[in-house]
Amino acid sequence: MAILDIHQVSLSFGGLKALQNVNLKIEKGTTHALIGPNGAGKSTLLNVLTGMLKPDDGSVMFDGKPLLNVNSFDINQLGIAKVFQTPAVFPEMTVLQNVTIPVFAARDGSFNLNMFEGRAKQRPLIEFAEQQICELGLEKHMYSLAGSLSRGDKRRLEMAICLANKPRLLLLDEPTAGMARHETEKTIELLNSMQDGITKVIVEHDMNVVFSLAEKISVLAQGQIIAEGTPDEIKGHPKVIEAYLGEAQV
Amino acid sequence: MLNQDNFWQHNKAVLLFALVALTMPLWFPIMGGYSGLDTKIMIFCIFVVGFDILLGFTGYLSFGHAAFFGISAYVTGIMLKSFSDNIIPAILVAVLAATVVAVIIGLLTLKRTGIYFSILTLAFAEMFDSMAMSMLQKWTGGENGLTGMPTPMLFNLKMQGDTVFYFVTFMAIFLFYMAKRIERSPVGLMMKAIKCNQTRLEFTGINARKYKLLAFVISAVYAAIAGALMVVYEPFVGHEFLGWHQSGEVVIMSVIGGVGTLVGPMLGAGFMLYFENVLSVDLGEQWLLVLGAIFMAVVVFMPGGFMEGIARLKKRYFTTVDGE
Amino acid sequence: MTDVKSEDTNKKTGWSRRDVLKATSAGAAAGATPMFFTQNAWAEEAIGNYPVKGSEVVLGFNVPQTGAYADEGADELRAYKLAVKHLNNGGGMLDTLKPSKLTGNGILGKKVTYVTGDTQTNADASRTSARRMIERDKVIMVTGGSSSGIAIAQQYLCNELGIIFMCGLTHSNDTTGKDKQRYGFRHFFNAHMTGKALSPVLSKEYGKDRRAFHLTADYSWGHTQQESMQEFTEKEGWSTAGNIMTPLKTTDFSQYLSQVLNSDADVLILNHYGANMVNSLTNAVNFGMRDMQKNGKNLEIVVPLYSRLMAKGAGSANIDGVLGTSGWNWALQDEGSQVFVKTFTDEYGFPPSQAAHTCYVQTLLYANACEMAGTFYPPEVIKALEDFKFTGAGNGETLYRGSDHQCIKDILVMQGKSPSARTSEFDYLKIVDEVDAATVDYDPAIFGGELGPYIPA
Amino acid sequence: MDMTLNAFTLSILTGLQLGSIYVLIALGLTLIFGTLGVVNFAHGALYLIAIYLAVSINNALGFGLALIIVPPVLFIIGVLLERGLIQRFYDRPHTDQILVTFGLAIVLQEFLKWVFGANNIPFTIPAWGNGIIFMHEYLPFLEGFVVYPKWRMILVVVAIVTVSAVFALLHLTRFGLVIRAGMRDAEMLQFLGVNINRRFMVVFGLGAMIAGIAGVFGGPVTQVSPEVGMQLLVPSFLIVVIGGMGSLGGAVLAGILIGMAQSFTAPYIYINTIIIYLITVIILLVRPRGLLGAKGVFE
Repeated sequence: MAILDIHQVSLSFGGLKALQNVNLKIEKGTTHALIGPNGAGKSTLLNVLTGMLKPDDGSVMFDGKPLLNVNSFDINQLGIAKVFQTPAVFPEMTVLQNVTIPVFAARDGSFNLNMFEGRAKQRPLIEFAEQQICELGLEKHMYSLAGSLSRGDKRRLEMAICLANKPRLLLLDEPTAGMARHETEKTIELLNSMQDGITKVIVEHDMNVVFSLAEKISVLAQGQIIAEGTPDEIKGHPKVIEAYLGEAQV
Repeated sequence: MLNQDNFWQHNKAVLLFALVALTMPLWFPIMGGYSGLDTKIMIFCIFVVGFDILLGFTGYLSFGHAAFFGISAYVTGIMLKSFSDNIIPAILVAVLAATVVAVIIGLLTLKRTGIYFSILTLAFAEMFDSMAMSMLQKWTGGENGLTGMPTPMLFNLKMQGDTVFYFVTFMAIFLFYMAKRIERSPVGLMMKAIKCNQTRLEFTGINARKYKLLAFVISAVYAAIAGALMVVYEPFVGHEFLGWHQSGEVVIMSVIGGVGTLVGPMLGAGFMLYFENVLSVDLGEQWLLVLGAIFMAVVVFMPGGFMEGIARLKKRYFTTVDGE
Repeated sequence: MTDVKSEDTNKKTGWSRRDVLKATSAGAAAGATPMFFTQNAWAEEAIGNYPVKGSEVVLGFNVPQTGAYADEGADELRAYKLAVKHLNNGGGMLDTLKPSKLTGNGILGKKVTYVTGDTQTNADASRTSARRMIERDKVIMVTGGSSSGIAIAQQYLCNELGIIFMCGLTHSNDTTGKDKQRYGFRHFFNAHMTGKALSPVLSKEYGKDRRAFHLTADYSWGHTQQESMQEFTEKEGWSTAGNIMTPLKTTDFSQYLSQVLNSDADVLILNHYGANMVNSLTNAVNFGMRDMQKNGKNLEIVVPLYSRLMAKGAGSANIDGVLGTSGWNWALQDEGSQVFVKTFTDEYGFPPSQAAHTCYVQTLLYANACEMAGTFYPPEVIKALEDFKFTGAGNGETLYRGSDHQCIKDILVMQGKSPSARTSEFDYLKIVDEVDAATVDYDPAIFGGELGPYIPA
Repeated sequence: MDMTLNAFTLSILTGLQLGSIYVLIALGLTLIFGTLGVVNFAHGALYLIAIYLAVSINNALGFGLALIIVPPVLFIIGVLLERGLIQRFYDRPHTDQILVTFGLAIVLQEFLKWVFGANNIPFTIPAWGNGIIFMHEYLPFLEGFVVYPKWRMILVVVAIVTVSAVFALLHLTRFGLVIRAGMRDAEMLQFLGVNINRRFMVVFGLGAMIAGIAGVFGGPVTQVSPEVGMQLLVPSFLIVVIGGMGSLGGAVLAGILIGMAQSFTAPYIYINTIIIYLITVIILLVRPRGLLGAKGVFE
């Protein structure tokens, strides 16, 4: 069944139609890639899913619950996490603190007045965060400041933050953008090795990444879904070629 | 790291502060201080520790915290004058009043960030100052200040001299301890995360706005307690309590001491008040010029304030011991 | 003399040594009230920093050293230092003040020393500074201040702590009116006396059929000054066209002056002091108000309270012919003024201001009161000051009124000199009239307030 | 309101004139603030230097020389300050910038007080600018007698000329283009390899120079005393922010708006004292980035 159901979503900025009647169903447990030329509306769509933008029209349902007019943090609490194009971490905090935050968020919800909670009570949660960090291979940076990590490690850390509160849907906005070859490979490996059951929506330019990760691909162009299918189906799709070539000519 | 969960480690700073503060009447006079100034320093320690919860943790620079300090002081004064000379109801009502104002101002101003937030808080505080000076003169005494309160009483205890010093100092120690508790609680972590990356925090399922408001209100409560204690210490309220110079002074105390360290701003408060009231006398008419130059020197040479200076000294004298 | 109330010592659970002492002394005082008339009866009892230990007695001079009144503060400090010199070595008004028990050998045989502080023209800062003097430097008396809010703030503090406060320059009715304190004394005159002294001169100079517009600094002094001026000019037959309160922080008064231009007033009264007055007067001159005719008469500007520094700040071209009042001026020819001007000028090279004069006289009066009382014990010193009548201090026969601690003395009506009439760089104002004490006297009851007990609570 | 046409005209003129001073001071501040990202609490002190220089030269050597000397000297002071001090603070938090510039402001203010005394120094207006203008001779719709000080009208003209000159510089020159781009996004320019460093120095000098011009013409209006700098600091910051960070047009608009508001509320003390703050609060609550502020600048 579809965990995410985007229905007839439209959004325009002034005169520019960024999204036009977008319909998209993401199946539970799959890795679904969103591709398309620049300005096709991929990031806009992700922003709609995370509550950053409000569409003019249409509906988005996540696991049977509406996502529109819901705050970003509530969306996250529902089980949707987002990996940003530039790794978004808490640079002046230690790696452990970075990961502790989502662990608290999972336990306490979006706001909790536990102002005086001592370390003793926090210990199991901190231990869980440490475990997460180890799982992503960042244990030797446990007490380093996140801002001092390499880009690849920051990406890993961001992933750890996203996974720590056990999301059901992970949105990835060009997770390998600006990465060196070996870092990209590591990231693919990381994504592939992730625990089963997490649905992933990935926006990506790098076709190697897309084809090595995605089970299903949707193609966006000029705010519309122009094609959808398995990687093999998309590879030779005439509309897709047209859309990309069209861009190249501009 | 987790083995640090023992009492001593956690409360080292608090215990040290308690020791320094409680013995102040013994050592402060040696360096030219006097009773009265020590009380005032303790009151401002409360103010700046609270302020650091906002500025140091969340990174929001308020230029209007004098509003909460001043409103609370006025309410305390009016309560002492017209209700009862017992300080307990006066402080409670004053802090409550300031808290209500803080919630309203916080809700309005925290929608803005950066300099816009600072200027909004400044505008609110200046508005209160102007109102106290003009519209509300009948109640605030305007330029002359609010005077004519009875000697504040803690039930049967006269709040004068050493009594008021120890009362204020115990409050300061308690409130510093509370601030430390907040710092290592999940709430403290969230507040610090706001300063680092608010967007990431929101996408990690945290309602940043509520935590910001919480930080704002907590810092306002600290400011309000300090304001109320000012009146307990000296039954007088000057309109200066509300002015931007007062807000600015707290910002300077924090920065000069070291933002975000809780202890640093207290050092800053102690230094500023000591300089202004003791060293200034020896420097004569040009004391303010020297103070201005010190501000500049500290920011230029010690970007993290006194706390960085201390850290550097520690590094120089202690790393050789356990280094390598 | 039964102001001293008995206190229930049982109720006291305070920790401080001073509290306990105070309580016992208060109890003792209650039992032995009649003995108050005997000098030195209270030698053992501590109030404030009494008893004075050692061979020196310390006075606290708290003046503005930073902020807008810093120059005035500097002049006050010069006067204080001169007063200390004269108290220790003789000279100055010690020779003219009558009656006087001053010997030129300190106060009560103790050498006079002093500490200084900066009020910053900030009530809170002035109190903190005064506190330092009292608690650390053990001063027996605090004096100074260059504005009413500051004076009142310090007066309350000193009253609480049992230290006599001799006000410096403060002109608000409140200082010795609703905010008067047993431990506070003012030698300077006040807004009410200004109104009384100035209004007859105004009606004589400008006629009885005048319409006045007031611009008033929006604080206590401004309000009392405006009320007094309105009251007394209306008694002279003038009418009041309007009054606008101007915020204390105003630097540019054009928006208020526009309102004046737009009214039918032919006199502008500027109830401003310090920088406010300099700015509003200069602005008014810029608006051509000195050369303007209204209702067929020349538009006139009045500045109720004048000081030389303000006159200098506004510039003599702007104050030429403008009337106002002063407490004292160095051009006065009486013996006391002459000797003060001479010693001051010898010391510093230029003549003193009225702020310097009042501060100097206050210091001497305090010292003299101690000598007369034969003790530093504040209640006795206060009693010596109360209803003390003296001459030879520059304002004719003067009464330190016991009921409100206000000096009743002659007041000067001054007029700005034109640039060409000036004889030196300190010569800005000429004396138009010396209004005698009897004319400006008033019933202290009109302002209310309570002096409170001789022994602080 | 029963306001006569005369009264209305006077209030408009006064509003314009009050606004002009604000605009002249805020203009330099918003340039520095908007372009360099430095919260410059010392801007009031720059104005203070300007008025003291101006009054000294004016009263000794005449106004013409003050006009020729003061702005360039302020430019040099600005450049020296930027090189010696401010440039170390571009990447530091706002709190540090505030502390260092506030410290600088205190040092400058106290130094000037030391040299010139705390008392006001009268600024003699040159003969050609002294006196009043009979507005009713120029504006026929006025009834009877309406006058306004000539100097204040000159001040309005100076403000208009200065604002126009700055606008021309920013919109018609390549230098201006870079600066404007920098005001929107300084990082982008660094990225494009534009040598911003030297331009920043010039901008700071320029901001100081505008304070110099403001000082020469504003001195006789704001008066010359050490407190003036701090007194103007808060209003000029409010104006810059109300106008919107990094927007010169916004600063001009806000300056005039505040001037008008103060002028028209003059008879009503309760509103008059808080009007500037009230406007700030309302504008910032309704328009998050001020009147004409750009997104992402100083947020």
